[in-house]
Amino acid sequence: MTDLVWLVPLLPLIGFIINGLGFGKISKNTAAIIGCGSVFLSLIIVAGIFYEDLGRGGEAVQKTYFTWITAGNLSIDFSLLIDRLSIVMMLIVTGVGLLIHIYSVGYMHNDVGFGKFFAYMNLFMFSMLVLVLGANYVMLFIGWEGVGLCSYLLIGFWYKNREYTAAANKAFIMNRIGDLGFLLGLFLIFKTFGTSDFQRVFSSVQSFSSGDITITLITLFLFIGAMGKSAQIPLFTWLPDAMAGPTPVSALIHAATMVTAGIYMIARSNIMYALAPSTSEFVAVVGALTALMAGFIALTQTDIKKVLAYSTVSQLGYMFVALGLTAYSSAMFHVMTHAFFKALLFLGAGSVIHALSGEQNMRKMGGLRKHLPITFITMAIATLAIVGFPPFAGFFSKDEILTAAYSHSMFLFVILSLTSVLTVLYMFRFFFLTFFGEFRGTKYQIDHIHESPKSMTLPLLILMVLSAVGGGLGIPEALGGKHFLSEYFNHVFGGNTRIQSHEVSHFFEYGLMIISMVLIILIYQFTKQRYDKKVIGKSVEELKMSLWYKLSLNKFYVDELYDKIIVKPLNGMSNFFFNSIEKKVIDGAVNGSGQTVYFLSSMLKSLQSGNIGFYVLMMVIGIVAILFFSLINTITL
Amino acid sequence: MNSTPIDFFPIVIQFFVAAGFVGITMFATHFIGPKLNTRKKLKPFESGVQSVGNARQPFAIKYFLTAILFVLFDVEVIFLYPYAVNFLELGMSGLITMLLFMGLLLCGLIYVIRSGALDWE
Amino acid sequence: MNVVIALTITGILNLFGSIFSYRKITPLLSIIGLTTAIVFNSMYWNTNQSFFNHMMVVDNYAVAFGTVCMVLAACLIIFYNRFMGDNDHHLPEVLSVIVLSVDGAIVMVSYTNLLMLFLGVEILSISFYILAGLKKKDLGSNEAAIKYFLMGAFSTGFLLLGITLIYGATASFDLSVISEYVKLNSTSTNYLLLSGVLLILVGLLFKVAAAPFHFWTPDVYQGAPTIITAFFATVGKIASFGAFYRLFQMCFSPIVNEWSGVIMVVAIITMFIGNITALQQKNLKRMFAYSSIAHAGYMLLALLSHDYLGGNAILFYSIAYGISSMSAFIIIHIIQTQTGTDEAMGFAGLVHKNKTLAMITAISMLSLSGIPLTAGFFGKFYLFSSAIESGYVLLVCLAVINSFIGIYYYFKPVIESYFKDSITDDVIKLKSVETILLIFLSIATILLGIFPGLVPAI
Amino acid sequence: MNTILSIVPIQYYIILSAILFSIGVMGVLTRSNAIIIFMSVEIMLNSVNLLLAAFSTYHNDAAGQIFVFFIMAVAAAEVAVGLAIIVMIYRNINTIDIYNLNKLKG
Repeated sequence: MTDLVWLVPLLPLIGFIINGLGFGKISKNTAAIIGCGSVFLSLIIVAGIFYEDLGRGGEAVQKTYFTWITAGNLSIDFSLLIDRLSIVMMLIVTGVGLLIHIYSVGYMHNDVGFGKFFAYMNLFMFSMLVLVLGANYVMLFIGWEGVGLCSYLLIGFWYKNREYTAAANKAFIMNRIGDLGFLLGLFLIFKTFGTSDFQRVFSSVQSFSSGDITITLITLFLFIGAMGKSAQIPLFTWLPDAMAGPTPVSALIHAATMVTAGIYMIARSNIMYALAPSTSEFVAVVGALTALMAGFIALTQTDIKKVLAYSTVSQLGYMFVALGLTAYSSAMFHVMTHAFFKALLFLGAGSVIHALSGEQNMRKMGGLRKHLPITFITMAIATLAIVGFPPFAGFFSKDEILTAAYSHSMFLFVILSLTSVLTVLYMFRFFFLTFFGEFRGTKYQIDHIHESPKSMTLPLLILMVLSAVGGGLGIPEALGGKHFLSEYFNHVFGGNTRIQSHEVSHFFEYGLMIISMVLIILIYQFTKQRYDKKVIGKSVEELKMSLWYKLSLNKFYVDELYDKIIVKPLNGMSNFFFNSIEKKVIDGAVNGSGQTVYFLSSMLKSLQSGNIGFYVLMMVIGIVAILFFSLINTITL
Repeated sequence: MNSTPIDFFPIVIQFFVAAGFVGITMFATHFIGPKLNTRKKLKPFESGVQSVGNARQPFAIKYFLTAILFVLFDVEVIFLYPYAVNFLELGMSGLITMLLFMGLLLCGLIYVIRSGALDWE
Repeated sequence: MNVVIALTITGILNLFGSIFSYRKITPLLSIIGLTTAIVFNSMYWNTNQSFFNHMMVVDNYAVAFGTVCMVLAACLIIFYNRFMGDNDHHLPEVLSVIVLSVDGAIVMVSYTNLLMLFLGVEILSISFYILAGLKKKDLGSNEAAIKYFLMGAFSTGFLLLGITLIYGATASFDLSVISEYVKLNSTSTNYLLLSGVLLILVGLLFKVAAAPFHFWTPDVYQGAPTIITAFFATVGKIASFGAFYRLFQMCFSPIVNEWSGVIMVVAIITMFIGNITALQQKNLKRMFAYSSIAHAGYMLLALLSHDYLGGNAILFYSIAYGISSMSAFIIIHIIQTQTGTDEAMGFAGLVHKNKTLAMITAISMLSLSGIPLTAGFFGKFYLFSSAIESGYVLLVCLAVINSFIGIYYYFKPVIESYFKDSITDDVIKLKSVETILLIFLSIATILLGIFPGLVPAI
Repeated sequence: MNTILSIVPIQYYIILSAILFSIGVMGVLTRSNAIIIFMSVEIMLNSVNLLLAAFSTYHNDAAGQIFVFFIMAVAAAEVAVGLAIIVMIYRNINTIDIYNLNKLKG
């Protein structure tokens, strides 16, 4: 099967070509079969590769097909690298991708652009697989740009209005800034190592000393690329806007796969990052701050997909902290579990939106657990998984990152713990607002509410199982488990001698687990009261009752106390981050730079006056300047 | 063939004579002749034909076209000079080259004639 | 050499088309002539012959650039009928001028004598002056012609003065003699030579439309008939760069330090002016004029590379840029004739009018903006890496920033054609030969984006 | 022939040509009549011709003079095209003042 690895990206590409060329000519069923089938076949091959790799013991295989580009002494091969890192990524991409493809069959069935949608999705799969399989930075970059392009196409899939243009522009500018960093890093790699091949770069980088300025620069540039793609401060604001696309797109691209490309890239370059401690430090801090800030913002969002989007940003921050702490396998572990539960959350949200004929405002939902039982159960598991309740997947991966943070720096640990609390808060808020309480939508919606078709619930159920048991791959030793994943990755990251150990006492781990469990239960109670039984508008009689009665009715004003000391400040912070930092500072900077360029543009436009006389004058001035400065230059030489 | 600045002296003299003649005649006629400015006299003289309208107007395109074509073909003649100086040394190949060159010019001429650029009416 | 002869004969035959009444077959004749010339040209591959008493040499560089120019010219002629519509009274003459201007382009990429450089530049330029003013009654076309003509003639003066000064310094017009002289005298500054080099530089910078000698470009590109603009932007620019690179790498590379600063500054200004001004353009032809200025800025980077890498890079970029702009301009014209607007909104809803056309628009825009898996990406990649190899890191950073600014405006037509509703619902119909040609150009763009090795090293 | 240069040094020719060339440039810069601009360009070309002839003598090399012939021939062609363009414009807008030609801008 390993010999067939070239088929893995090729099959979705073929799917794209057939669906793309045949759009409008082939029936929806055929398009769906081609779209899902191609990904399915890829998955089978990937599974075969996975199996063979287990038998081989994790030896990395590089398949070189042809010399792609030659320019002077620079030659870039078209080659695919199969090691355990790329295998895991391939499994995630094709596995979760297949489920989301199947889900889309149901979700998009009424859309006129059905075939086009599958064509774009397949194109995305192709680019993403090139990204993870490429054996050099150039191929990685090509996949990187490819996924960006597909994301751009898919965000705008439904939108024909001006609003889209603004969102797309923002996504565009931010990703370009990131790509700029990536490209500069790429060119620096060329200049330093004379090659972009992973294995050759990493073997020659060993001769550099730790903290070498070139390596620091390269890693910093690459990280700027990762910031853009993986939505970190200050380039994160495009991700919530990208929710304008269809929900399966949000699940696949903006939650499970594309946004983790930055994490994959840094994990891939781990040897360089371990050599650049200051960059690693920076990565960790940026990740932690992003996690915290996005967590705060998620608290007050009312759009169901926006909450999940900010949550994604926050979780990506976690992964960057892990990367910065050189806990690469923990980062990959979280990438995996996150892919499961976040895809599930998005698909579940999609199911809700689908059921409510396109409603996305959580204030207009509520009480859906009766109407959408399967969605409800799967979402419940997903929520438990993301908040880190044992024994669901998120618990183990998050726990690992927290442990790593604790062993490294108290500051990071505190921020991450705080973020965990926020995660629990906004996730339960999301959960209760959607599924509990009274239904607050329109009559029309309640009449037409329906559980989603099988093609949509099946992926939900599979993802639910994965979210529930996915953590089993990395049960910490403290619980007497065996960390399969970290052993599995030993072949990839084991060669990196600069990885710090993150050993902490088992006692601490137990404490952490217990505290987090207790906290989750407490917050569960708190949010349940707040959002589940919330009565909107109290009757006049209530006000006349005796003080004691009121006290007991209002549970001794505990709620109000909560409100004053916890909820108000939290919401205040949330609003502050959302309105001030995100809207004013970051978006302001983006818009400001755009406006500056436009201002310059109109200045330069007015220079083009249309008068030959002026043109000739400018030419002459140019000539005189050239002659003058060149001659001055020769005198001073 | 040693030449000194003094050898160019006749040229200078000739220049001054030429310039002086032009200047003197122009000024002399002005001062000598009696001045009688009538309306008729101030009109541009056009060989006895009644002058019509402003003289500063575009001339007929025929003149322009003919003049341009003349300039073009006239200038090409300068390539004959180097050939004329060296035609003995260049021999047969030179002749063929020159014939080709003239042939190309002839193509242009044929085009000009057949497209009617030189037809006066 | 056979190529020049074939093209000249084709030109003359075309010229006689209207007076000997075979005007109908002149487009066919031109295509046949160009094909013959392309075949002749490709036979010179790896032969390195010199012609006309060492006035021209046909090395691989010349063959490659010549072929690109001729192929692009052939594409243009296929579309010519559609572009000029019924107003093809002068069809044979125009085709003749086009074919003869390609002759000039061939001379420009294969000269080994400054005389031939001058002749090539002038054959190309004079033809271009005529072509710019093709629409006699159209004021825009008139204005374009006079602007191009006056400024072109002006810049020719500088080119000539430069050639003369170099002749004064080296006593020869022959590139090999000049380069020997430059090599021997590279340690001390020869002001006559240096001034000559700089003035030639100015003349050529004008031809490639680099700032601050770019002012003619937007006006001329907008005013000229669209297909002619396509010709200027592709063949004109590529041939000029062919000449530029040939001269400066063959002759003046030993004194690179004395002119590289100028190129650097000019390249930076050119890129920024081109890209930034393009952002606010409503008229698409004008936008593409600015974008072609920006492309000239990128291509200047190749001149700075110390070795043959630059030649390969500039060739690849020329091909990528040439085919993409050619299809872009052709599409603009199709849209323009259909909707009557030059602006990006003419593309609105193109995908509903003609899917193939929308697809081709997208591909050519992606390629022009340098997105991977299109030829444009590798064009930029080669250019930038050749400049990096020579140590111009900062310059490349600025170029990369610029190429990202570029993406912004290149996406305008794509967004319009895919995400907007059309004003009219008419279906755009193309002749099958035109569709095939456009598809061919797009496939070439994609193929080169996947297998850049298809372009041979020179 | 060479002796001419021993009397009038080559530098003089260079300076003369430079002055002529500059006059041409100034003409292009200051005049607004297209024909006069074009004449100024011709002055520039002719200054180059002069310099070429001088260098040709200086180096004892005929190539420079041949180059002059080519410049003259090409200039004639340029004149033909240029005047045709100017006439075309005059027919359309009745003026050849270049400052009236600024419809294309921005």
